[in-house]
Amino acid sequence: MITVHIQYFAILREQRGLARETLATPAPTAVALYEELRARHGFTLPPDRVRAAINEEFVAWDTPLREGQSVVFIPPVAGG
Amino acid sequence: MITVHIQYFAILREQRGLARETLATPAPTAVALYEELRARHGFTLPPDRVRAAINEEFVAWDTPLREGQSVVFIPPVAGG
Amino acid sequence: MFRISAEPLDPAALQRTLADTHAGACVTFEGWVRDHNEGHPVLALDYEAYAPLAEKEGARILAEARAKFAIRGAVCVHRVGALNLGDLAVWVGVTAAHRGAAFDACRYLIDETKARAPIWKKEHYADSATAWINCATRGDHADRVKI
Amino acid sequence: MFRISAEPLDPAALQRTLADTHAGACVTFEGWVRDHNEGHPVLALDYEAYAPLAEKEGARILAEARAKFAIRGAVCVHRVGALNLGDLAVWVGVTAAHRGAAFDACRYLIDETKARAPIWKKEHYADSATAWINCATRGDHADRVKI
Repeated sequence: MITVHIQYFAILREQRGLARETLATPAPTAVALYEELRARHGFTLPPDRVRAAINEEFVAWDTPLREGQSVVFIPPVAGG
Repeated sequence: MITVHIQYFAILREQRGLARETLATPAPTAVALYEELRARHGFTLPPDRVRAAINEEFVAWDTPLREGQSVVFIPPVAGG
Repeated sequence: MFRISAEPLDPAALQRTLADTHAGACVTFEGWVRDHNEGHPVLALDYEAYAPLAEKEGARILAEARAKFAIRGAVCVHRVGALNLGDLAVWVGVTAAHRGAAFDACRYLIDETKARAPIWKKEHYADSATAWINCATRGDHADRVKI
Repeated sequence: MFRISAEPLDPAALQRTLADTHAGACVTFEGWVRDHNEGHPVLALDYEAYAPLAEKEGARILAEARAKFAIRGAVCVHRVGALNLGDLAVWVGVTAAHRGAAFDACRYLIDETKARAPIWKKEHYADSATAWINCATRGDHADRVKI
């Protein structure tokens, strides 16, 4: 288990019901963490519509998570 | 002979040395008037680089001149 | 300069930062809160951003524009918070010696910012529904998730 | 609205005339007096216009832009008189529901205005020569007539 700091924005913030949390997770990668949270909180967006950022940089979904990192999941942006 | 009112702009105003004049001319068309004035005042621009306007509208070079019209010769515009 | 602002934007002050006698052209884009979107009456918007990453991505977009186009200066500021109809949501300004580069770069900056910066828009509709734009999933209405 | 102005232009006031909650985009173009042209240092400019015909041609250009692009509002004002470096020579503003039309129409308006409106520019150079732009004839230096 590692501990990570998560910030939620926009639709994910609303579906989670909070803006940030610190939690312990067995997830080895960013996508595994997203799937864990999605199952727990009922996020409507599948991973292929979301991007991950670690320590304020975009990363690939299969990027390994490390202790103490800041993780943000990026729902589709405003666009248009 | 007819009498027309001419306004000069930009390089033609400078080469003519005045901004407007009223004159009597035997010229039957706009282009004939331009050639008459060009010969008299040494305008450097040939007619194919200049346009004519009569009574505040662009006209073709071979447009006949009528008594009392306002004539303007349009050197190349600023462009760019 | 690319910035996320929680305060109202001041276009005149932003444009003054671009003053430059080597520049013959200044093109600006302003995004205004519009009273409709795809046929739905809109009453207000919320913009939200992940500011640190938005500003990093914005700096990359500015660097790309400088590499692609012969521009002199470029600024993009995006508002976050609760906005009303007619409010200024985003301001982009570009200067260049010649206008072609200024137009092309301004267009590039707003297109890439909208496509790539982590900034989200929630629309508030006349029927009191709301939607996060582009966050709909299968089965939702159009591309909206109504909450 | 297309206008020739002997007075300095007020961009903020011009843009306010375009306020419109149906519009999501406002693109503006400003032409500034630049300190060089094709390698020649420029100190100042004179702009001169045949105003009645410029305004008629401008109205035609605006009508063309409205026919070609889905725009809401459009304004073009061109300054005449003696201008110094950095001065605003021309202001174009266009609003539209969507930004593509606003960019395209703004570009169209300035391109057509520069190509077609009877407005002339005289440059004053550092060596005290002057030139009416585009009025050179065979044997003159480049496309300038130095007077």
